[in-house]
Amino acid sequence: MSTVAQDASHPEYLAHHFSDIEQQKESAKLGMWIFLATEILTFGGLFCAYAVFRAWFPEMFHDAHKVLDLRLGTINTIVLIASSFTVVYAIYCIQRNNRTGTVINLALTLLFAATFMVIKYFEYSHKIHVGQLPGHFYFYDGLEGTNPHLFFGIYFAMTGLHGVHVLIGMGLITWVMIGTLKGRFSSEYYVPVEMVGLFWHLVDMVWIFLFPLFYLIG
Amino acid sequence: MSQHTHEHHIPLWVFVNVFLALIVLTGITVWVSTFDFGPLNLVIAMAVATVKATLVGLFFMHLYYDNKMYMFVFILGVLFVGVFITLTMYDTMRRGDLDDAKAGPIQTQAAFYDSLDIRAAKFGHGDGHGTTGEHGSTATTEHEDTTHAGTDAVPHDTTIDSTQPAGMDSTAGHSPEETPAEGH
Amino acid sequence: MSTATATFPQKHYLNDPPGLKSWLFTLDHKRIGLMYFFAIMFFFTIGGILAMLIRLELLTPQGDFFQSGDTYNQMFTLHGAIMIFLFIIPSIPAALGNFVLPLMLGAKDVAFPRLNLASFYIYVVGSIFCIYSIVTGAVDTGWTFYTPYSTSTTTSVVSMTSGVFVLGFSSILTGLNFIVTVHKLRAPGLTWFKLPLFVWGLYATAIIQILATPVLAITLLLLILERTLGIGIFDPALGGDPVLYQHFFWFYSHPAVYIMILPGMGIISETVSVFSHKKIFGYKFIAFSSLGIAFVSFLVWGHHMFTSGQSELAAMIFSFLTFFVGIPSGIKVFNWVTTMYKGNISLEAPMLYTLSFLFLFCIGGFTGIFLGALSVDVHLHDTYFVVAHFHYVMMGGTVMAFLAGVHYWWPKIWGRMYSEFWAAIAAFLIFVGFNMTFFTQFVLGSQGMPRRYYTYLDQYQPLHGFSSIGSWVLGLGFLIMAFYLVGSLFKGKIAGNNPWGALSWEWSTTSPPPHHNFETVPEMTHGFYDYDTVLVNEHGEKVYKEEPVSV
Amino acid sequence: MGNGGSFWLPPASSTVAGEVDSIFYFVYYASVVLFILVIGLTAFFVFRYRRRGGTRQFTSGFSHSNVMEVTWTVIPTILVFVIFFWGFNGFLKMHVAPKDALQIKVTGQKWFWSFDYPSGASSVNEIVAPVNKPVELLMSSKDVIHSFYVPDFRVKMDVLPNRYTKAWFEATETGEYNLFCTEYCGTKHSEMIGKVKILSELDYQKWLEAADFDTTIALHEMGERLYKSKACVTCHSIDGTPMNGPSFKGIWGKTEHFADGSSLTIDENYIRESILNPNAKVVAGFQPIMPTYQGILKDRHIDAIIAYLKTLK
Repeated sequence: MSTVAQDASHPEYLAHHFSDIEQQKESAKLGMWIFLATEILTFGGLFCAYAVFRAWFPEMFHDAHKVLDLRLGTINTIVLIASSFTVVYAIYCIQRNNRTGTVINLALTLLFAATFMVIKYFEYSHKIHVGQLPGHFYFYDGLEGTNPHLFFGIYFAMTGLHGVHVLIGMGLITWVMIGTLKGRFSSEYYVPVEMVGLFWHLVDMVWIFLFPLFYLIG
Repeated sequence: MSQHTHEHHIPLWVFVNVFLALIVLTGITVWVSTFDFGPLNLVIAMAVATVKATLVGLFFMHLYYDNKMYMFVFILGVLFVGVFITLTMYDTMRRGDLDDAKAGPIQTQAAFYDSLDIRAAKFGHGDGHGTTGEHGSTATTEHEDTTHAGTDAVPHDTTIDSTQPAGMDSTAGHSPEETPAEGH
Repeated sequence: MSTATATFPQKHYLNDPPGLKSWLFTLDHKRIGLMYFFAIMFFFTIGGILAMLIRLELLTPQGDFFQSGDTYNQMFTLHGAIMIFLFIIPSIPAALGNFVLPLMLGAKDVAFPRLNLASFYIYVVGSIFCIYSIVTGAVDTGWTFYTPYSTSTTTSVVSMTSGVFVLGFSSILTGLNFIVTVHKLRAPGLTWFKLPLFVWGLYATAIIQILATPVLAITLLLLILERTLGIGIFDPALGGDPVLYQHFFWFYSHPAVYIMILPGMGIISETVSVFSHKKIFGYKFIAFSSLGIAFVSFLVWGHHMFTSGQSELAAMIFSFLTFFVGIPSGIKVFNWVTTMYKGNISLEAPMLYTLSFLFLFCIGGFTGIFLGALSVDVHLHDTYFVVAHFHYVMMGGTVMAFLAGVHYWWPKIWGRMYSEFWAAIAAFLIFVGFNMTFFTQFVLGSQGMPRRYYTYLDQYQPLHGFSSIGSWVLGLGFLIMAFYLVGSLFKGKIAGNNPWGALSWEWSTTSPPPHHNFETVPEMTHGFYDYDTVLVNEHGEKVYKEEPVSV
Repeated sequence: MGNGGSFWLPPASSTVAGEVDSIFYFVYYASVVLFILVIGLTAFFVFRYRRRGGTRQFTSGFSHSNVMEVTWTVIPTILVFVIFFWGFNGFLKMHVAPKDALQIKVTGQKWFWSFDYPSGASSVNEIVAPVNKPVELLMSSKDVIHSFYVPDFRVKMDVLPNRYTKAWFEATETGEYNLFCTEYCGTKHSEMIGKVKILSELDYQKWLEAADFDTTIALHEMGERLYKSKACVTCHSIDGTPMNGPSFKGIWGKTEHFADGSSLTIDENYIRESILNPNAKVVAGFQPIMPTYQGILKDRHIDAIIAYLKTLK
């Protein structure tokens, strides 16, 4: 697109094949939402595995969920909700050209995300330590129901995939934060900030379901 | 309402209220989970989670204000997950309907549990266990095992039946051993 | 049909900008489409050679050509996996669709050109994984990777599934790009119900790509976890359920069948109208039946599992829903045939493949009815009847449509014409060879010959032998095609903008098109199928029956 | 039915085959009629409306007709509904075995079939059943998925590991029929072919008596059959070749060294323990992978195997 001569009606951030910024923005948004739909389906596969095995082994799921730490799960839920709020606040600020506010809020989001991952780290390392693990790796001897390793298989698959998304989200937030610091975004153009925000909310939304399914009702 | 220009004017108090609502709902769902409503546990938890997700979608993700096409795309995604789960469970939950032989696995417990200390640990404790009956019934549904000497299923079932599973650590309370800080 | 006055443009997308680097980093949808085209043709050739080897082995009942059953098993697995994941799924959307879609919409490019290039390179990375798995002891699981076989075999399942996993993202990104392009980049005046039907086909395909492919990704991820960590969800020895794997796999792979066929149907909707020189019959019914197929295709995956041990109730529901997929396909066929009524039909190469498509796809569709009927499927499942059925749909359907599309847009892509004479001969050989190869397999299957057999009982020898001979005729047809298509690039007649007298927008720009597709944004002066009021004469000029009505 | 088969279908030799064939031919003839209609019209149009003289003409604007659309939507819909209900009906019959069915246990394994009869008899790769009597198959697999398929009976059902599936048939004619594995299962998938031998009721009883080696044959012969039918043969050769497990050739009275360093002379007690608790003493150089036969082999079976092993010098 560098081959296209830029005139006044064609600002730097407008790609050559779009006729105006509104069209570009709507395209990006629609593309993002479609991407989010694919994310829903990706997690959907795992939710299906969860549903099938929970229906097959309700007692085992019930017993196994008790070894998860409800306290840490709740803290993580609140942390993620807070991070979602700061992302919204960041977009609210950039819409009003308040770059400082945006950067502060994005930094807070990063902080919350990091908190989430640190807590996840403690949860994981404890489970690895006591053997609440998937498949053959399972050696925990505090559960006697049918095949509790399946619960932990699904637990690790779902929270693991979610964790990977949190890490990707953190990378993206860092990227838009740097972009904001460099002054690339303004109330005129903040599509990337908004897109990253949407992604982050989806990650939050997935956790909103993972939390009760694993920590509350098993 | 669906004018895209309007999103610039969503006041902050909307987001603050949504945030507070989410926190409150989290509190409610955690509090409710301390009671046992039987099968309703799942319904309640999922209902609260759905309300929370809807709030996030409508307000944090601007679906309420934006082009309704986005909401359509989003709902389409959720709908197909629903189709996937529903039709799959039509199979997995109904395998025994016509012919009970197809209902479940021959050997319920994975073989590698034999080499674990779980059973041994069970013998070490003596007190009763609330879910004994459930496990008993799991074992007896495998009636095919006794009539058709198919595999080495017998050792497991006899273990489950004879030992009256008892005194697992998990029965003492809700996740007493789950204190990660100790481990590190 | 090209005109005496046709000229070859000086500057066009092939040479502007020049240089290898400008190709490798191009954001031009036409170049990306062309790169896809070469990549998929490479894998089509490999897959085709594997198929010929398989047929050679099956010439006699004993195992004689391959050293062991293992080699044979790897051959048919690779044939399936390469043809499906590396050829047929990207074939029409990513190669032809990429080239044509923005031209048809009067757009300068797809909505996300960078993403488009990325999806091509993701495809390349995925194909490298697949090639790596071939080099390191090819997989022998069948392209379906059924557990627990795939979790217990010693072959390189992980690298192949990783490859397919990566390829999935390429497919998702292409679908995403197309949907946004169709929604946001249509030229002014081009409303939804004026869109060319190929665009509708691609749009419906894209919906499946974005909604089904993620489930394949998670399925393969779980399979990889199963193999590496043994998480046990699909492993019966660990309390898991192999039938659940089949649900996961077919939730993607059945809709994927429609990822393959829907764009093909789109091409046929174009060619049947252009070469009958008649307004397409039942436009809205064809358009909506594409969406209908896309939607229903998500509800029928269980018909691959009628004998798998799934519950009879589920089998009933899946069988019932399966028949609903047949109806919209039938609607399309009837509309295409009626389009030819009172037309002005010319039998150039694209039309020959279109007619082949109609013939073969009908057989493929009708035999699908056999397989949808529960009790008949019990007899036919996993026999050569199924093999014949899906080759009639995939090859007789999609590949014929793909070839129709390639011959139809070839002059647009390269600016030159191929030899109609050789094209007709090749089309004839392919049609005859295909029927010889695969029609016999219907009989084999209904007589009980199971699929994926390295050796077989003597009683099936005559039919297998005939089928193998057919494969040589088929191969010869493709060989001839390769020669005249390559030859056309050097000695072909200059095509001119609109050799077929078609009315959609890709024919209003030069052949090959310029870098930015159009010198001026095209205007909606007539419908794309209005052969009753608009005619392109021998000089490439538009003649109107009445004064044009501006829209 | 009960003939030599036709161009399309093999002989119909079970009670359900007739109905399957009826639907098959119903769909077949309906398809042929519709196919001829569609392709005939296409050919006619191509011929009748072909372009003459190479110049394009304006053509008719006839491009929609709701009557036609409805017609070719509704008629096929009715047709496929009929086919669906008919097919489902047959499917149900295939899945619900009559109450008085004779039950035979089928085990699929790489790459052979084994069958256990109610009397205690067993056979490998050849299932024997009486004619005109429903036979119910209770099937499971020892490794990967297989599929039990008898084309002449129109019976097919996957055989899954760690789960039972059922199928049934009632043969209408005596004779031998092919039995295929139709779910891809690896190297010798195409050699996993067995026979179905349908005998008259009288012959079947005779066969059972002969096969019921618990009472009628010498102990070591019974052991040999068990060696084959209980899958010992897959891991233990009798010609001295080590496979997954040590060969049985000359095993009796030999001194074996075990993985834990100890050694022992092979006797009745060791063999008994190895069958019931295989991993207690594993011969050095082999993996502890043998499954236990606890609950599968009766005492008399074990004695028979011991007697057989004694003969393998």
